[in-house]
Amino acid sequence: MAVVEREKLLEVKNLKKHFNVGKNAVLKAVDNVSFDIYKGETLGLVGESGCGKSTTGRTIIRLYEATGGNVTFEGEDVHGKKSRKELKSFNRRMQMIFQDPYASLNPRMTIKDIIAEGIDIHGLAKNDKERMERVYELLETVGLNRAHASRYPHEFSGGQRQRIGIARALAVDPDFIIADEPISALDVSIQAQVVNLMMKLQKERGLTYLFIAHDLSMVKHISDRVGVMYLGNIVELAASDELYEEPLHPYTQALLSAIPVPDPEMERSRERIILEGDLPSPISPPSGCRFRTRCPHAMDVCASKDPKWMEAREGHWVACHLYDNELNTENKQQ
Amino acid sequence: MVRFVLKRLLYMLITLFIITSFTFFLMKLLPGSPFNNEEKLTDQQKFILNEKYGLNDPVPVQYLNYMSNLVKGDLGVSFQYDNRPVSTMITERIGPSAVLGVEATIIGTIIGLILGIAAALKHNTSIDYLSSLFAVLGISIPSFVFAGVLQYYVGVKLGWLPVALWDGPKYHVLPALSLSVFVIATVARFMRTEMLEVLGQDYITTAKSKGLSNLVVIWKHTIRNAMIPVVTILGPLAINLITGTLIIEKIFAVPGLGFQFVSSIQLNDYPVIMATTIFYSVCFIIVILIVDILYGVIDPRIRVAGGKG
Amino acid sequence: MMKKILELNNVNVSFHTFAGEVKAVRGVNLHLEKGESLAIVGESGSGKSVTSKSIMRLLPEKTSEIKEGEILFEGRDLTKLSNREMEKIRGSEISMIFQDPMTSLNPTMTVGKQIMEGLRKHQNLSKNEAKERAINLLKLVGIPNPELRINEYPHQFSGGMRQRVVIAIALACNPKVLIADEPTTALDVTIQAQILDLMRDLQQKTGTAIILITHDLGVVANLSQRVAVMYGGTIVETGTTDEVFYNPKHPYTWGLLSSMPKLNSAEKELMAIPGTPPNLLNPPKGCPFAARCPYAMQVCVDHMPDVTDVTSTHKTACWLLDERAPQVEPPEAALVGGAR
Amino acid sequence: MSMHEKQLNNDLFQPAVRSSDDAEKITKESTSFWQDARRRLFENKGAVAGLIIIVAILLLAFLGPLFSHNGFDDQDTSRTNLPPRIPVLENVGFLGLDGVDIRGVDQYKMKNQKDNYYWFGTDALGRDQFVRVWKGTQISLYIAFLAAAIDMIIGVAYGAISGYYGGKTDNIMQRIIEILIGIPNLIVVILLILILDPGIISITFAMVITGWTTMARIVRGQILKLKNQEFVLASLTLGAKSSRIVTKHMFPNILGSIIITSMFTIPSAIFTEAFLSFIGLGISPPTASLGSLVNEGFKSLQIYPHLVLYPAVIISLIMISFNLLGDGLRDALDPKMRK
Amino acid sequence: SGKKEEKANGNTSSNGGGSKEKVLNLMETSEIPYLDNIMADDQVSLNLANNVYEGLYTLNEKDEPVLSGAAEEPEEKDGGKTWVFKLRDDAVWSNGDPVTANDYVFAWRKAVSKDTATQYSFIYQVAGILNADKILNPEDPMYNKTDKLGIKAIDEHTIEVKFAGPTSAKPYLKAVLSFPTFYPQPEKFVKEQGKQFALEADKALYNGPFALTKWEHEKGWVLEKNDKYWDKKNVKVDKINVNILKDEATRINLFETGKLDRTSISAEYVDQYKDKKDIFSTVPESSVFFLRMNQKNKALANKNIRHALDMGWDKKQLTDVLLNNGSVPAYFLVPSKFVNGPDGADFREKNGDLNKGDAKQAKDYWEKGLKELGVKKLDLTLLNYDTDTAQKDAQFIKNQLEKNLPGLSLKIKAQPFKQKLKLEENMDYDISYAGWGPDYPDPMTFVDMFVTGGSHNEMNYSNKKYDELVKKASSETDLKKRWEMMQQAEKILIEEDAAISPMYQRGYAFITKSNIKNIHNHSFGGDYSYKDWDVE
Ligand SMILES: Nc1ncnc2c1ncn2[C@@H]1O[C@H](COP(=O)(O)OP(=O)(O)OP(=O)(O)O)[C@@H](O)[C@H]1O
Ligand SMILES: Nc1ncnc2c1ncn2[C@@H]1O[C@H](COP(=O)(O)OP(=O)(O)OP(=O)(O)O)[C@@H](O)[C@H]1O
Ligand SMILES: [Mg+2]
Ligand SMILES: [Mg+2]
Repeated sequence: MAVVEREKLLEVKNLKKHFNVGKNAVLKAVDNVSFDIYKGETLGLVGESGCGKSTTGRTIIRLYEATGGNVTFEGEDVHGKKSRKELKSFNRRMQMIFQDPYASLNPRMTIKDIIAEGIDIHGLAKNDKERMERVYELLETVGLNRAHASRYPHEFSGGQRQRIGIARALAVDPDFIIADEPISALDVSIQAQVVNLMMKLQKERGLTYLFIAHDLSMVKHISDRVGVMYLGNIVELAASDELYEEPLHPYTQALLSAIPVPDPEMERSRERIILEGDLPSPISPPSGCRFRTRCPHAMDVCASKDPKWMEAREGHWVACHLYDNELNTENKQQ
Repeated sequence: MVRFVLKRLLYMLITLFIITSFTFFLMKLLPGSPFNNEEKLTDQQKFILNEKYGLNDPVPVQYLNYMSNLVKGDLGVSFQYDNRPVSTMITERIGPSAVLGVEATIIGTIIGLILGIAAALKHNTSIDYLSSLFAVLGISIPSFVFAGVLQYYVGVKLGWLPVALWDGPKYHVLPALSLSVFVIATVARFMRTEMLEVLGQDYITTAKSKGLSNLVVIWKHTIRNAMIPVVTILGPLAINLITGTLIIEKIFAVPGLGFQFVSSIQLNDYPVIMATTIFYSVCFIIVILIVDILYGVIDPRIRVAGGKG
Repeated sequence: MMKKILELNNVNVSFHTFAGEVKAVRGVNLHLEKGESLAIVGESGSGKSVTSKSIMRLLPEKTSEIKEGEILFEGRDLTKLSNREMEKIRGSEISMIFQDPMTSLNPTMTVGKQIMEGLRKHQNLSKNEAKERAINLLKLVGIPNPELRINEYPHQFSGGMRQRVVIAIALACNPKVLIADEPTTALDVTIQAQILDLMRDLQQKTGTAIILITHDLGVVANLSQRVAVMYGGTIVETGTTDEVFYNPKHPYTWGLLSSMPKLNSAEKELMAIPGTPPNLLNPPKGCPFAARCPYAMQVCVDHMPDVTDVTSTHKTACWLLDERAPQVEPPEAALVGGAR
Repeated sequence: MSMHEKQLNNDLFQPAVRSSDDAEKITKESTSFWQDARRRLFENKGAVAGLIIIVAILLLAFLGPLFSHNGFDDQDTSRTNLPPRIPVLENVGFLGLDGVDIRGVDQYKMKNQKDNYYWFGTDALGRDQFVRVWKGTQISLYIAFLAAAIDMIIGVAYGAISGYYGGKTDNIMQRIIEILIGIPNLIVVILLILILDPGIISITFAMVITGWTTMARIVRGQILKLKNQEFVLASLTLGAKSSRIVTKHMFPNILGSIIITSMFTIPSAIFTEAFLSFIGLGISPPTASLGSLVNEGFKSLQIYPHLVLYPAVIISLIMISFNLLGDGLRDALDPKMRK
Repeated sequence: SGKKEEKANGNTSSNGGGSKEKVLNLMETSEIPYLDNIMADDQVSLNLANNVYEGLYTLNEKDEPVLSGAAEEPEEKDGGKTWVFKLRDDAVWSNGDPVTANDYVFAWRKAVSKDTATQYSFIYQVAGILNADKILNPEDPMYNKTDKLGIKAIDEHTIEVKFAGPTSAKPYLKAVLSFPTFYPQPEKFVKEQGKQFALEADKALYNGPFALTKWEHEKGWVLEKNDKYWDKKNVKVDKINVNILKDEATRINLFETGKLDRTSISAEYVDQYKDKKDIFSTVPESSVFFLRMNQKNKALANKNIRHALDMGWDKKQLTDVLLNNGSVPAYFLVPSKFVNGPDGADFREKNGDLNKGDAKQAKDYWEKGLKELGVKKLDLTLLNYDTDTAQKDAQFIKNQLEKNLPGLSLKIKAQPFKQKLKLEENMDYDISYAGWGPDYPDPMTFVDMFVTGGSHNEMNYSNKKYDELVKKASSETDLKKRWEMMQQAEKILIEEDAAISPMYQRGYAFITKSNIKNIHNHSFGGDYSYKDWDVE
């Protein structure tokens, strides 16, 4: 896949989101994250629980006000002061799919009202008939049928609910969808339903996805490029094949080796990098490189200096002192 | 923890200040003067009396005086009872009320816990239904009805226990029992819910999977954990006891604070009304504080988190 | 031949609910051999946990019932034991680990006490001996500073640590069988790797037989020697791990295998299993998978398929294996080996 | 190997025909949350009993007085303190509905009232207690519902504002509540009643002024929880305005909690009123509430037990049934119990 | 508790041989407000003072003043304007100190001091003690100059009392001097105790037949026979236990279980006990209850309307059915069997029942009144006490009046005692349920209430003739004339003007253990003299 000459849809620069938790404690959920998303692609975002994936997604779509940095959508700054109208049109173009199929649908609303919410807010239907037509169409798009329109969320299975969530997002015809772990709460056999649907829709509608997950195999499957997050930072970003074949960052390497593969033979022969310890608290993260406390290759410099976010190879970004040429040459000179 | 307590103490002071001021101005709004035999007083005499109690000063001055005296621990003197210092009146009365309250709480909590535990363990059996019925009845029937019935049947008809008065342990039984009915009912209800909740927790399954006997699982894992939230209702229960004592003390002629409070209301004895209100509020706030602290002490999750923070 | 330590014969478990009888487990046959590791996979609600809890007799007493069948542990039928006898087995002979480490420890009891409880009950150790042993156990499961941490409360431990504590509790009395019900589902991949590593290690050291319940086929491939695939309260396929992964015979197994993306394959379309699992309140008369099976035949709808021995260790319950059925090839995506 | 292998027809081994929709079909009838809740509520025997009793008491409160030709304040000193007497039932000895008082005197005979029946007896002024009890029930219920309604309005508004706006607003509003909670309600109620003109409105006002904090806290908690629910976030990303979020998403989801909380406010208001009456601060006569009737009757508990019995039983019934209904509603509406 | 009872039993037996300890178990509904006799202003305190202290006179069972602290009747000087009393020299305080003339001087001066501010200081004006009115008037130059009060110690056992006017115009004077505000106080002890004086049982000295030996606030107190009392041989009861019991059912229950010897009972219980002659009794009282009709209200300023309201309800039913406790219907202001006139006849004998009309008469008055007012309907409010009995009474009256006087609607407004008084004082009411008890044994205590501008005329009533009569009567030394003037005034007040509507003269129903003898009560001052009571 040619990385050059693609149109940027979304540009995230030095995005920061800090939460105030209790007295004088700041939780840096997302700290200085930068990446671009190109039109029509799927960017995967992986990382362990609590590393800031959801916060990143939610800050981009302005569910949270960013603490710092900016987000440009088609060259337009979407953060900062905006009129209500501008925000509304932005809302139409960017949508989100949520993780919990049980919590993401209002239990007191019928499916048709849930799906039609976007239509109602943006006045996309002239009359009730048109509204219902669109609802039926959307239901069919996600593989459900008309009969479901007047039912309530609790009558559906997890997979069906997740598809309803997708239909809701599609109702306003967005260009860009942030999918926050849309499948992690689903059963394996059901996950495929949702993933296939998402991929089908992308093909048909030219959608762009930011796909957040902690399941690396699924992320790899669906994404063109993958970013790996650790404790509020992106540590590596590359095309998915490249990332899986040649991970640079020690964390990515460990993460990849930790995924169990459904192949007994392979499992028996695989060398695993087992990381020591747990994720440190994001309230008092380690100095320097945040991964250094668990990194098998940690050096002295890792504790004192933040690693630079750099393009180690073409289209392959990493933040690790191991690949900092300047530093390495420095080291050699010594 | 220290910080938590300090913060709470600050709130307590604010609350007290508000209650005191509120009560003070309410008292000023009360029609009527506190003097006996007012029918027969001449204007001159009223003026003299008012002068004596400082009631001729402008209200703000009275307020400032009251507040500054309060800070010094001086609650003024009773209008009714010949200049008797209000503070001694209150301290004298606390005894029986406190004893009664503590007895009712203890009896109520113990019986309530037993009922609640039994109901939860025998969930959906007749024991459960009986205990739940009792709990609902206990919450639903006013305590003075219990008191009246107990006094008449146990005291007069059966003659087992003294009808009223406050002359020794025997005399405590009926009032404490009447007062504890509500406690029993509330604790039983709460305990039952909590027990059921805890029984459904994963760690109970873990405990069982260790091979612990049912009894041990219930005793060591279930009851303890179910009791932690029960502590939170002790605060509201304590308040309820206050209201209970207002009536129960009257019926059983217990010389307590509630008894005195009701009479001071009937006699417009402002200093006593105010002091009792303030005293009740202090107790109330302290009980809440203690419950909160207790909660932290018995629940390690809060204890440690508080300790760190 | 290895010795069967645990054997489930035609076990049926039902729940009595307001809506009616939920037949959660229907005619399950399983066995576990000494020191081996058996995985049970299957989708949510297929009856994995119920099966394992019925071995431990941990199902709710009032609402559930083992309707039929026997559960033989070293030849003794567990379903017939008195509560007291069962208590002696639980925790000492057979122990269990649960899915959620966050909730499976008593929040108001120190970790040490929780470990010591089982020890003191089953092995009559004194307090100090039990403490000594608890510290050793914590050391064994890789918790640093066990002497200090033994006095801490569960909330002071991270998720991974707690799961280690749970494992320590389960292993305290050197059980012959360890049932692990989705021990890593709630954990992150890197932590999952630690735990799986630990379990494999421990199994080698102690020789405990493990029943591992999971719906992650990767975990199965990693840890177990044999697999049983459950669907709708029945076991649809069992065999050694290799047999089931490389020569799956049941369409549900195929679906399961092909719906997982493989890190090393370039396949873009996943094979999804359409529809939803059967309602066990009113289970289908025939094959439970028939409604979602792309190869379903009329016979599947009304008749429970027989168990066919593919090999001596590999058994499948599917009409496709009947000689009268049309020959069907598993889909490309299901062939794990094919991609190798 | 198995029996039926032979019995099975070869035809059965043809691929089954199925429509593609089958897999997504939902066989169960469609039910909304409220229908579901209703079903669950009606499955709960206690709650149903509670509901029936409440309805019955409500009906009797309004229709009861019509059964008697006496007004609630019709006095007649020739028929004071009659014990209850009910036709037909008067012949069933142990019920004590035969007009004979506890001293064994047939008061109806003694007071020349042979032809009259007072179902609940009469009081010291010769008023028909049956009418008075139901009128009193009306008043008590009125106070209770009024208190619950005002409580609901203030509490919901306060809690909603505090929870929805969050941040500093929430902080300040919570501090205020924290302080208010430190004030013993009943004492304040007593003090207020002292300065207000006694009457229904004053009593209600006094009860409400301190009572709303529970509701406010519950609503705030719910709103805080809902605010971060994914369906609310979804609505936000669709560009919904606050008004929509509140009316469509928040309100329907906290309605259950509000109802449940009110179910417990009502009995506690009745209780408080009864308590106030008992210490002489309640409704002023000739209007009567259940509490004031109990209070009046309590004095002659030993001589004319009927005067206290009926109102006390009705108070207890109301309390019990609201508690049962409240418990039932909690089970029916609490999402925790939902699958 | 077992222990206590045992002890009590033990006492009886050890005392025994000859006489058994005589114990009374009584009750009060409230705590003792004042143990200081000068401060005493309520029934409980006054009653207590009457039994633990002693003044110059006490009342005997016929309510006649008899010598007690005074050794003999006073020697009159200045044409009766000065009395010299010889005190008994065997009277001592409970600490053994003699009761001296100085104790009287000290106590009386204390009583009129502004610092004491006792509510009963006005009784010194009633008695006409020299300068009392000036000392008590803040506007007077003599204000608070207590040493100017007309009392002087001649020697240790003689006092000289000076009066402002002729004592012969005050036939009730000696009875007034039996009032506790005139009792002596031991100066040295009082000063020693300072603020603590009389706050506890051991913070006071007793010179009466009983001594307060135990006082547990809000619970009760114990009176024991005073060993130092000069007349102790005539005190029969050894010990009186008094408990505070506010709840009637509790009292009855205690009575039934033998823990209480005597209690008043309300109407409900009267039915229960009235046939048990040996324990049931009713005791008449000298308090009269009446409806004030505020003439600031236009309608009530109409005499016919007032007459109608007075006659429009059945007073007998109220006393017989509702009160049911020995109260009698009142058609008068001055109660019956209160005091006898110079001719020895009861005040009522001459004046009899006034305005004893019936409902028909009332209706006639009513219609006439309405016509005069030019209205068809009247809305009035009845201000009431908030006690249960008063509430019941008011409801009864309301019901009757509304039935008998078409077009009347009467609202009841119940207020706690003090609030009610305040509203009355501000004349912020239409009709009010009021009562009056005598301060001294003379009709004047009732009659002078309603003079124009009088402090108890809180209803804007004014009648020149009435004012004149009352004024004249107060200084009239011809007792017969004086008596007649008062009777005439009462007639004007009620028969002519219907200024008030008398309701009933209060009585109390009691149940008393049958072995208690010699109970009698006083119509003013302390209710009882336990000295005379006996237990068989
Ligand atoms: N509203 C909030 N207030 C305070 N802290 C928050 C808030 N939301 C998230 N956090 C914290 O920010 C950090 C990152 O959270 P986030 O939800 O983005 O993680 P995540 O990568 O999505 O994790 P998961 O895989 O569990 O969804 C966590 O430590 C979390 O506790
Ligand atoms: N206590 C119970 N009462 C009623 N039905 C139950 C109960 N426990 C389990 N079931 C039912 O039994 C069936 C099997 O449940 P089980 O927990 O064994 O599934 P599972 O395979 O472990 O699924 P998961 O992967 O979600 O843990 C389900 O349909 C479930 O609804
Ligand atoms: Mg997330
Ligand atoms: Mg399970």
